[in-house]
Amino acid sequence: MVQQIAWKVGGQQGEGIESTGEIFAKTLNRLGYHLYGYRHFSSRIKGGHTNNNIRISTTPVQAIADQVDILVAFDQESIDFCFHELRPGAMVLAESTIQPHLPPGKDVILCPLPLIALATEAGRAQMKNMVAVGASLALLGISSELCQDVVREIFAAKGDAIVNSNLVALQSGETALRALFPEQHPDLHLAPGDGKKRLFMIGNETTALGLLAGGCRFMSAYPITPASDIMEYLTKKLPQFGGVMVQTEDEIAAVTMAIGANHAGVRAITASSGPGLALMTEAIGLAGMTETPLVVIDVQRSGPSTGMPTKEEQADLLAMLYASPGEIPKIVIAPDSAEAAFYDSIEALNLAEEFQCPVILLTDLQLGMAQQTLPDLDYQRIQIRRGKLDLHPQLPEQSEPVPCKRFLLTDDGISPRFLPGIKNGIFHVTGLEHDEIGRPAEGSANRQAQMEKRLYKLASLHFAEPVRIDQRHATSDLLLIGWNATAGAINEARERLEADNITANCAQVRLLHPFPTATLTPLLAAARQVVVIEQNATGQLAQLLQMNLPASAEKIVSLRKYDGNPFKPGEIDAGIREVLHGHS
Amino acid sequence: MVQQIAWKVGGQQGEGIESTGEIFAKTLNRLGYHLYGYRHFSSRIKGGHTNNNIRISTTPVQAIADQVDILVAFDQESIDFCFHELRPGAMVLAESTIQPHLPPGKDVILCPLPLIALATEAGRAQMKNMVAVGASLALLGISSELCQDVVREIFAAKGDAIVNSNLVALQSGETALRALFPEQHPDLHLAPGDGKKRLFMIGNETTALGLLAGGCRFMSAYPITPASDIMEYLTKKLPQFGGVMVQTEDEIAAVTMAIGANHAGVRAITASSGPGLALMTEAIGLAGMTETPLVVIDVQRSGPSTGMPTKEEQADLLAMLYASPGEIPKIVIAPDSAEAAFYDSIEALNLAEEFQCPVILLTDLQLGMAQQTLPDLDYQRIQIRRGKLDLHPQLPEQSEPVPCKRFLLTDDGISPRFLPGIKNGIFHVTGLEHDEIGRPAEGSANRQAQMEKRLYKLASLHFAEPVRIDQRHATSDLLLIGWNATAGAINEARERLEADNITANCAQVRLLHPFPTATLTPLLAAARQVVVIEQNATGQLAQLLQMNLPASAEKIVSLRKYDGNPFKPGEIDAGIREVLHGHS
Amino acid sequence: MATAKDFQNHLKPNWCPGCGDFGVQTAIQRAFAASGLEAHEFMVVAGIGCSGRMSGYLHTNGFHGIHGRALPLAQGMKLANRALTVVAVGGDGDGFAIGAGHTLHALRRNIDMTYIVMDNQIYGLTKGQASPHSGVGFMTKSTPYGVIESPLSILQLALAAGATFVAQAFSKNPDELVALITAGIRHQGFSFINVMSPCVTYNHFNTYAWFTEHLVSLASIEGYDATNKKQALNTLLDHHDLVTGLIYQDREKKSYQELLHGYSATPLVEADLRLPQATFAELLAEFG
Amino acid sequence: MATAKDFQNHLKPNWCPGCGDFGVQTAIQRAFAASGLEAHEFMVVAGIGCSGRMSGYLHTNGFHGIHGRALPLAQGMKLANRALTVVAVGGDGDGFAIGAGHTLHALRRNIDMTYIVMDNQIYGLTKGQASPHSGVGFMTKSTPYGVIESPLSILQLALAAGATFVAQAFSKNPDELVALITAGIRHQGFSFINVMSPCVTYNHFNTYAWFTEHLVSLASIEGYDATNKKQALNTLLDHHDLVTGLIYQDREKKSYQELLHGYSATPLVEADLRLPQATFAELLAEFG
Ligand SMILES: Cc1ncc(C[n+]2csc(CCOP(=O)(O)OP(=O)(O)O)c2C)c(N)n1
Ligand SMILES: Cc1ncc(C[n+]2csc(CCOP(=O)(O)OP(=O)(O)O)c2C)c(N)n1
Ligand code: SF4
Ligand code: SF4
Ligand SMILES: [Mg+2]
Ligand SMILES: [Mg+2]
Repeated sequence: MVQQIAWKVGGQQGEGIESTGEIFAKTLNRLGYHLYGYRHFSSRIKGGHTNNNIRISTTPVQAIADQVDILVAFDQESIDFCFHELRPGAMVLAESTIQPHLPPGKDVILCPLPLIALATEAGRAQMKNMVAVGASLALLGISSELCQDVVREIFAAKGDAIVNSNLVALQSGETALRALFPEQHPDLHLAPGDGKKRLFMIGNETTALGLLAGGCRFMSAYPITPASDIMEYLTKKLPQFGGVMVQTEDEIAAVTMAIGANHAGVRAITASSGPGLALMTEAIGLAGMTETPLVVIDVQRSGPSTGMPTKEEQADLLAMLYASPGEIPKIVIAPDSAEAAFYDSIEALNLAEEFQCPVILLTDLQLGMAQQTLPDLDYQRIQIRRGKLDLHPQLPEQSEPVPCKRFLLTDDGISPRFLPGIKNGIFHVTGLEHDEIGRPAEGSANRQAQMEKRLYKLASLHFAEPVRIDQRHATSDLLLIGWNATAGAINEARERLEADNITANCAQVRLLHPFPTATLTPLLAAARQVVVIEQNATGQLAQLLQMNLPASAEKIVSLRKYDGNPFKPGEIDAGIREVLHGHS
Repeated sequence: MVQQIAWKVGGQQGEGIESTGEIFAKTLNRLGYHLYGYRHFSSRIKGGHTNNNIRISTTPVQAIADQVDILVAFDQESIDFCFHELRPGAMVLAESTIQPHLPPGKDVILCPLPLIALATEAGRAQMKNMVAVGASLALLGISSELCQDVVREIFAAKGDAIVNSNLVALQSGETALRALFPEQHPDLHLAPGDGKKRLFMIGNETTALGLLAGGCRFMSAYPITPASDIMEYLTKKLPQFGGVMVQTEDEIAAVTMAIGANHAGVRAITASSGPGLALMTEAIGLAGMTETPLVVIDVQRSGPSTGMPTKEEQADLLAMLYASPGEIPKIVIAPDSAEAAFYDSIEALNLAEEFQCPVILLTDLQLGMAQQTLPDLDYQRIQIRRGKLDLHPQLPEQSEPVPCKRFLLTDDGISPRFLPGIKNGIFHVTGLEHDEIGRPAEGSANRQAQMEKRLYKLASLHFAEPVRIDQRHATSDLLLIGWNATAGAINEARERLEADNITANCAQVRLLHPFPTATLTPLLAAARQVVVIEQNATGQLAQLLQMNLPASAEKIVSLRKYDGNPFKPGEIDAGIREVLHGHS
Repeated sequence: MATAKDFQNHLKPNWCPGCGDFGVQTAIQRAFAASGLEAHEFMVVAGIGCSGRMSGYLHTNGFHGIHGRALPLAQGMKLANRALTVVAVGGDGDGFAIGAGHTLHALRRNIDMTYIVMDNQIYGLTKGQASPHSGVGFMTKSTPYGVIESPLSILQLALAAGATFVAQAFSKNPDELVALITAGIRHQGFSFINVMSPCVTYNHFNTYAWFTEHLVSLASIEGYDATNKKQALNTLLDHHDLVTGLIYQDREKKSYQELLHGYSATPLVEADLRLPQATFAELLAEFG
Repeated sequence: MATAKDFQNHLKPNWCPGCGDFGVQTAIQRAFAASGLEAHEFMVVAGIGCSGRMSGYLHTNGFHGIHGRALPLAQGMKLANRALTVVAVGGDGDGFAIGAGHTLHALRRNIDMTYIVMDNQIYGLTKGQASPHSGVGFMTKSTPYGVIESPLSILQLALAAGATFVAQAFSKNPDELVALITAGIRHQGFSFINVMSPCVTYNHFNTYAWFTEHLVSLASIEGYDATNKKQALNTLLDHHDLVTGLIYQDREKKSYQELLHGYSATPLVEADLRLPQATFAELLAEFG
């Protein structure tokens, strides 16, 4: 009996790898396992190797495993491509007609199975995925009977005939495996799940759902991997709430349309990835200058330039902080999990209105696209806070044709706001420097006052958990710092270090601007060595830490990965041990 | 007798303020004075107050003066607008028909003069500027006779009649002043110039000329203040050398066209200001990824957003360093004077080709637009270095249809380069991650190798004077650090501090990426206090210094100005003294 | 009811004396008054250029954005609040150079709003460079040897982009301009009005006199039928676009708002932002 | 002389089996061969999209840029080296959505080069969202309730922008396509060829069968005169743009290069970069 298993299915894009993984995962979810799935894509639409890596566990997991226990291979390429990841003793369930063979050098068990033949027998060759699921479950020691309800549910809409043939296919996979490879593999037998079915989502979905729950009613966007999911979810759902998703001609139109909608008073967003965000740079400056609320989501992918669009990276951080013509107030939030992305999306919408400025919600491809089980999303935690927006203001008569003071200087730098279109509430805004009534103004004193108003208004920002701190020790050998999707892998690495009596605290930075220096200072002070773990080549968070916490600068070591693949726990563990050796 | 004078002329935009300043300056230049002129614009085309502030000195000057000695006012608004800058005892030469009057509170001498009447008498009312010049020269103790040659030269093309009437106008100004205000003002009498006529240029001109001298033969650009001068100079001059300036539909087209031209093998550039640079962000990433040489000039202006287009600011620094979707090699150079802009432009073109990457030449409005006398630009210092570009390569036959290795991995990360269009030299590039032959490639090892190749190739960069150091003391009370146009003002402030026995070294940072940490480290170490002087609100260079020199972080104090007006020496002096008091 | 005066704000525009934009300003004020709406019901979204300063010289709500982006800003505002009467304004550089893509797509999207271009065939604010509508041979700061690209035919482009209301006017003929803006505001869809608005400082070719000489009123063309697209196109070709009046109107095609699935009939800004708990549960139930 | 084979590089394209882009690929190879030039004399500049991968599947020089910017990249290359034969390729999203402004301006600029659009009326690479050329009602990932904007008329836009060579072809009719590309390359100016190139994976409406049924060859229209712009426009209106063949060519208008003042007759890449000292002195003498 084991507590977790890493299962992978590989084949050609377009031949059902996605659905194989989905049925497998749905089944296991209903049995109460925690799941974490990550896909590998080829840069083509049909054909090319793809695989889906699903980790199954009796406890929550948020990282891909170091090694694969079971590989389902529909072609030889999948075996060759994934072989290096297989653990010694792993099982390879391969379609037998491809005459599968194993590369040399590792003790792995090959089980050729007539997946296609069995599927054809059951009704349709495409059901080979169902056969593979049946065989895989058998390996895990899970009887295919437990899955029948899932199959019924999934195919219910397609009629009884389809349901039944799928049930037959499922069963035949189990039967064939047991018949051809009767040997028991206790190292693959999964301890039972808790029977609780959980949400199974990708971070892009939790983000999109958070936006909807947070009152977003307008989105304008231009398609781009890996952010399109957000647009595709909201374009379906917004009309249900009277809202609109506009696919624009480009990202500049997307962001400026969202600024327009926000200015008029709707919670409006746009979402893209690095190349699109680059194009939005100028307009984000406009939102900052006109003090217009705006939420922009950046689902980071591998750059530079078009780079590797379906690969993981965290390399937009400094660009998101500093890109703008001139200096504006800007909030940058980086959720540290798919679950957090839900709540942070809502908070982003709130902060944008409270502080009347752009908010960048920075996620990454792994967080956005990894499919995972989640604890329930809590309706009670959904808040709508609109700050100084007065929807029904009592306005004195506007007897002179002078605009209202949209940029009134106040103690906290935030001006009262009401929406355009209200009697006696005529006002004007401009991207030029302006006075309190929003007219272009270049006088020195006014300029300074407006500039300070804008930049210092974030001083009153209170962000609930700017750093997700997991502090086990008052002082420790190590402080491991990361951001976005690396939380899971860092945490697993930390357990391995602790197992070797290396004490380590963890901190995932979630608020990147304004930088949570005060929160971080004691943490860094309490560690002998600080390792900053990032999916980029220049150590961007490490640079930021160095800038903001110079007193701890010498302790900071940067651990980076930039090949497009997410960190595995073992890689972090090994990297840190190297650091420790280098310094001891 | 004095060694320097600050003279200013003010009036309505479009009524000849520019030409008044020009004739005055040209004259003084021919007499061998050093000049530094800075204009104030209104945000309108015709009308609105404008003024031209010209400092005249027997030694080089590179800052506007703290106070004005002589104001020529064509309207009352100019008196009111400039009054606060006048030094006690200053002279105001004002058009008498406007019935000029002085605001209370300062001891200033008002000299109403019938400028228009005298000009009309001499032939044309517009020649009031010539009358004003004659009167101004008289105040300086310079006989108008000395200027007659200049007037002849300037108007030669317009014929004798025009020359003569201007001479009459000039003379009448002198005569009128002496007649109406016979009192002598030794505090305005200028010591004689050295008789050497110097170049009189703005930084945008030295930049454009540097580009031309550095072999730039293609420019694509979109108009924007304060960068348009560069485009307007090159559009005139390039055809003389077979070259082309294309005015594009926007900045994205401008930068991508320049990338295309560079890829084909011409030295090509674009120039803009903050909003335009923001739009170029994505394309600069492409140049980085495809290892295409590219020079982009950013003449900074006041932001954020459209901001104050005719005002000074230095707020694009961090954006220029970090804006790009993903991580690329990039060189950022900030000339510290109009003279330096000439040589740095040439060097930018060289480095772009040597390192096959984008180079940002970062200047600011003050540097770009201030008109000043310059030492001769040295033809001998013009170098053309094209790095690993082989214009006449001997290529083996391309017998297989496989592209050449444009991205060959080499020790220094720089690949041999030849131009497209050569027999046996077919090659391919892409903004996707790619292998040595420029084909899309996502393998982990290749990705890492190409990423490291690109990022680490700048390790071999040698930049002649990354920091302009003026180190008078081995250790000092102060190290004053600035960048771009502030050099002159910082230097004057330093002299005042030294006069009070406060020892100060100066350093103007000229290479901003890769950051010259090694050069700066001993400098900062040797100072008790480091003051970083910048024209922005967030202290961007100070942040960079903190990031890169954490050991000196606690000494760093930031002195900022962000009202759109250039620092005056007195403001820096006062600011530093405040810092010293705050810390002593 | 509001009069043209109610849209004045007594600011002295920073335009050069004689600039064509003055005529557009007063025409907008008159047309706004003629529309029967009050000042606070309008939203004027302006580009960057001399023309872009317009939003500051009208007593209505105004948004002076960034160069070339007036249209997407304006479309966002209209979709957010369908009760606002949204009018975008800008220059020929703003709309046909840097903003050309947005202009085409706004025309085809057909959101119910009005777009007025002050076309002076030059870049005014940046002091005289060529615009996409500058004539061949025109010497400007950026073309010291003369423009060598043919000017874009703005009006034909609009028709090809699927425009439902295309008009052209002359800033010196205010009555026609007022009528066209009023009709544009009334039009149920995107109305585009190109106004020849001379730049007296930097364009000494396309002057008031030049336009007076060359512009032909469509009213003078017998049997001109503005609902006939083919006739519109052929007429533009015949007259090298130098016509004024309503060139084309499609009264049949529905606006974007009317076609939008599920779009709120009341202004979206008034929508309740909270999801009912049951709805939230339904949304969650889709993931499992 | 080079044959079509000499432009092949034996890479297996990553397009779906049956994708229209295969037909365009072989047509380009044949047309390049027909032009009489050698492989190294071409420069293919590609956008981003399924179509954008084209540059990698031809044995010529290639530049695979960023989304929507193939045209400015290509124009820069051509002006830098007039000896290169420059061909830009891309998708309908690349050229008419994000790149729409560049397309219009490239058409009017009329630099001597060729632009081939693989028009599948969908975003292929991003897995099936609507493009500016998608038909009304088309359900895509981004338009689950159907497209509600009218498709841009690409061909009419090109004419309005001042195009000097406009053609349309069908990827399944390679002979006509080869002839048009060959003519486009020969044309002294900017040639634009829109190729209906079906996406078999995401566009199940505009299929091979649909095009075969709807496309009309201009050759079949009696007396069609491709030098007559008016006739071209009217024919497009009559046939809702569903024609193939050479739609319009202006053989008179000079290309940008020919009109450029002072432009080097030899490739600019060969220019001497050093200024003679005397020239430098003259340049300096202007400042004083
Ligand atoms: C992104 C960006 N690029 C360039 C500019 C500079 N700029 C301001 S207005 C303008 C063009 C003005 O021409 P037009 O749009 O025709 O307006 P006009 O002044 O003629 O009314 C330009 C290029 C800018 N503000 N922002
Ligand atoms: C700036 C930017 N925005 C978005 C994308 C994502 N993207 C890649 S290709 C593409 C559109 C593909 O459609 P099309 O141009 O029609 O080409 P096709 O794939 O259909 O051949 C998009 C939106 C990108 N790469 N860069
Ligand atoms: S420059 Fe031209 S467009 Fe601008 S205000 Fe003056 S006349 Fe009008
Ligand atoms: S998705 Fe469509 S356009 Fe892309 S390769 Fe497949 S068939 Fe061709
Ligand atoms: Mg204009
Ligand atoms: Mg397409």
